[in-house]
Amino acid sequence: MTGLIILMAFIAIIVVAFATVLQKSLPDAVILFMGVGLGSVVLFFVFQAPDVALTEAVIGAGISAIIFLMAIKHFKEV
Amino acid sequence: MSSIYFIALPLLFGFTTPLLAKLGKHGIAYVSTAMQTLLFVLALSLLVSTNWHIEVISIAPPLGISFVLNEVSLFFVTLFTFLMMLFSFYYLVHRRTNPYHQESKFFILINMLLAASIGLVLSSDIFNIYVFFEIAGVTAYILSAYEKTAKALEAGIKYLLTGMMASVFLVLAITMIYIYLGSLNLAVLSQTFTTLPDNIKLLISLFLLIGFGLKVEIFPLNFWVTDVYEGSSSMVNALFSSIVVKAYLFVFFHLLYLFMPASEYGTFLIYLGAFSMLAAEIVALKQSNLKRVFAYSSLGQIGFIFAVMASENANALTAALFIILAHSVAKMIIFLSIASIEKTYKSVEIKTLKVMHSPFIVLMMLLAMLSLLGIPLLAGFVGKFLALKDFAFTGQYVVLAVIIIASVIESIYYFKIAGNLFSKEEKRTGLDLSVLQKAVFIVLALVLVLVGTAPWLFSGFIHEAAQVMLDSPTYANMLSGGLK
Amino acid sequence: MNFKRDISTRTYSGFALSALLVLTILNILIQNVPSKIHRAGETLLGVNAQEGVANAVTTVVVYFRGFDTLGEIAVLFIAALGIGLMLSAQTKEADKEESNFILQKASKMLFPIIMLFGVYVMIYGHLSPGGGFQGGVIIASGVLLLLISDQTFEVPHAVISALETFAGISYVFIGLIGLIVLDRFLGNFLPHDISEMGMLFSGGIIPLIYIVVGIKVGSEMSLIVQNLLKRRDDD
Amino acid sequence: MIDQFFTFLNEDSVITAMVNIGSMILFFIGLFGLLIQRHILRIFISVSIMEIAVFLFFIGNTFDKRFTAPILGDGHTAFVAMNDPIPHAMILTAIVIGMAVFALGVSFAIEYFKLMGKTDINEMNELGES
Repeated sequence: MTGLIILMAFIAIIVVAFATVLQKSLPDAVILFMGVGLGSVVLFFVFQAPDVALTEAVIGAGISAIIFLMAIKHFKEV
Repeated sequence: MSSIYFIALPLLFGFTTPLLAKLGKHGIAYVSTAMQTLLFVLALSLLVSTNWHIEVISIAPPLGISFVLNEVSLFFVTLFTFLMMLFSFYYLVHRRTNPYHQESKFFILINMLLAASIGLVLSSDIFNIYVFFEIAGVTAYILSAYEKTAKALEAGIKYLLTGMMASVFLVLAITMIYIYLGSLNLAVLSQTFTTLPDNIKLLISLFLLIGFGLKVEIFPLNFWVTDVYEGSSSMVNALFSSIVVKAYLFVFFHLLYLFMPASEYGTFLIYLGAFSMLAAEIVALKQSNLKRVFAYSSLGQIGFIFAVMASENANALTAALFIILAHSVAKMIIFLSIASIEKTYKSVEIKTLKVMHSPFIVLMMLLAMLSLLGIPLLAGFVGKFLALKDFAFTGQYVVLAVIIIASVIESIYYFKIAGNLFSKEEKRTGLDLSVLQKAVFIVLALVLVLVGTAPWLFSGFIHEAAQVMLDSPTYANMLSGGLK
Repeated sequence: MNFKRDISTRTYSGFALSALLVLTILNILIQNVPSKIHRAGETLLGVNAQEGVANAVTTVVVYFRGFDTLGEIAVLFIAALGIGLMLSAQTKEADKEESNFILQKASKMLFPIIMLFGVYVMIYGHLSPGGGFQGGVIIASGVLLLLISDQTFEVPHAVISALETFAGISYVFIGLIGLIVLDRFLGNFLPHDISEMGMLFSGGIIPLIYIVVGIKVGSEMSLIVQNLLKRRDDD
Repeated sequence: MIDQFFTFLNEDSVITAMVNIGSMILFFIGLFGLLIQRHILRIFISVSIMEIAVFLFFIGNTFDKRFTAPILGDGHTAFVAMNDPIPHAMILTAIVIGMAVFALGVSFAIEYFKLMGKTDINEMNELGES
């Protein structure tokens, strides 16, 4: 079961990450980047690292995406 | 006496600044300078009674973090605290007419920079080195962007982007080290690193080279340096050139000697350094901006130090430590002079020197440039002479030739600058330097002259430091023994 | 046309270059599968019980590798300082557009719950997953919610400044007391009996440090978020 | 057939291989993005992806699926058969540091945009020989 989750999560992350890099619209790219963070949260949880998963959830997927969105607001590109 | 104070006190200063700000307008400046003086006195007092001191944090070495104070780290700690103290004294006067905005933050930043540089030198845990690497990095990005002009911000962004790349590769290297060797302690790693399969070793050293190479400013990875120097203020450049880079250089070669003693990469690194020097000096010829000229000159000198340190024997390393001492002091003089020139004439073009009227600054800059060139009776000569002698003895004639050619090129643009200094054009009003600022310059110049005329005063200690730095088995034994 | 060709050259060469590097790395990695070796962490797990903390990650983060955490707090502190320096020219006037009614009311109700959750995560850091960093960031996200919903809301600057100063100083002082009492920086000088493991008051200085870290992280993050959000373009 | 596939996926060597390949592909995506992007925020995002790849690579390589998380509770009363806590601590530190640096970079970018109105790093050429 562990192996299957790891495989699925990696495939999902890689697809989303490619979409992030190739995305034309910047806000969409940031939202997709949050998706990469959430996928890695799942993986950290499977890897028996709940502390890291919690940190990545609040920081990697949460605050840093918000910081990016705020920056986009300043760049007036919404 | 504990080595932890060298890091804890600046950190504590940074954290307490909001309280100290209540002491009045000058409170922070005086407290900061007093603390740096205290640290320098502390370092001097340790110099008298040098022996190994291992400071344990929480748990004994193979498991936890510890700070190693020996001859070579003490050499760097003394150098850094000395230069930082003089910098602060200089800034005490400079700030009266030309303070940075939100000045208390500037004091926090320079003290954090000092703590991080000392931490890089003292730490014996590779992940802890990464943390100090990041503190020094973040501080340096903010310092380069401090003036918030377009140029300064661009310099900050460029510095930050390269720093981010460096840290990604450094983390990758550290994770691979932990995966394959199961430890982060330098003593353990120095014993087990050679047992790795060859290609893994190559990969890890490549990542470490990319990670540190970006900070050490070595040839293919130094594309960002001159832009950062041009964008940042001259005061900050003095710190970058004489303190931060030296800390990174030490860490890079410390890791190299520990992980791969007498490796086959040594020759490659020597050539890398020598050609780095040559390339930098050639490009420096075409520059018209003083900051850029001396940024390229720094790159050249660092390439030279890199080549000498990569030779990996005690004599060469003694030479390298002498060059580091001479270069740090000389670059401090030069960038502080440029700062005072910039303050008065609002320009850093070489042409500005023609209209400058200040025999004192002319004398100081001339002294520093002659020392960088390696003229006898000045500090630069000792290191350069020893290094060239060592290259000749070990038969590295190509490197010897490259370095001599580079030095000749270096002398050309120094003479160009000197020509501008002595130009007969009409002189405008002179620079006003206070007594304290002049004293700072004179102390720095005295160090140059003293090291140059009486190198035997220092050579005993420096030679010992060089031997200690090369002696990785002793380092490993001391560290794993947890000697107190 | 020329521009397009330029873009595609850049794309292809970037693709080829990064693919080459990564394939080399991958090739080497797959040839050398790491063998089961004894890692330092397993030894640390063994001695972990002596500190009387149920969460071994917490022990490692704030105690065995405590200096990393101090450095990390310093990085966060400097970054917050730098952001404050960069974006300092704030205008105090409120944004003209009001956020909608539901967001305003809901955030007022949610804020205490988020704070409570953050404090819980912070205080139970030595017993369950979580701790100072996570709790601090959760608190900061609660502050962010208030900032978004209520345009007139400002983080009380004096309070935050006092909190971060207090937290920073206490961390270094706890370390220095350890240096004086036990002759090593960050020594665990408070009672940490193994029999108390799993209780709220256990582990000596470890939960204390993590709470201090939480306060520091929470205040720094709130400052960062406020500075980034409240910045208005002057023109 | 499907059961065999599941057991195959659960083998240690296969998990390690998946972690290595997966995280390196992610690293490649980040590096690729870094090389082709020119907008400063997109570059930050690409470097973030690279960092996530490194973290996954590290945690994935040091974990053992037979062991539990290094926390007591749920019937575990001793620190045995647990995963290594040091990687977790290191990654915790690295995540926070990475976030701090990004926030700082974003603030530089905002300030630069306000002064010059540019977000493309190729157009940032105030410095250098003109």
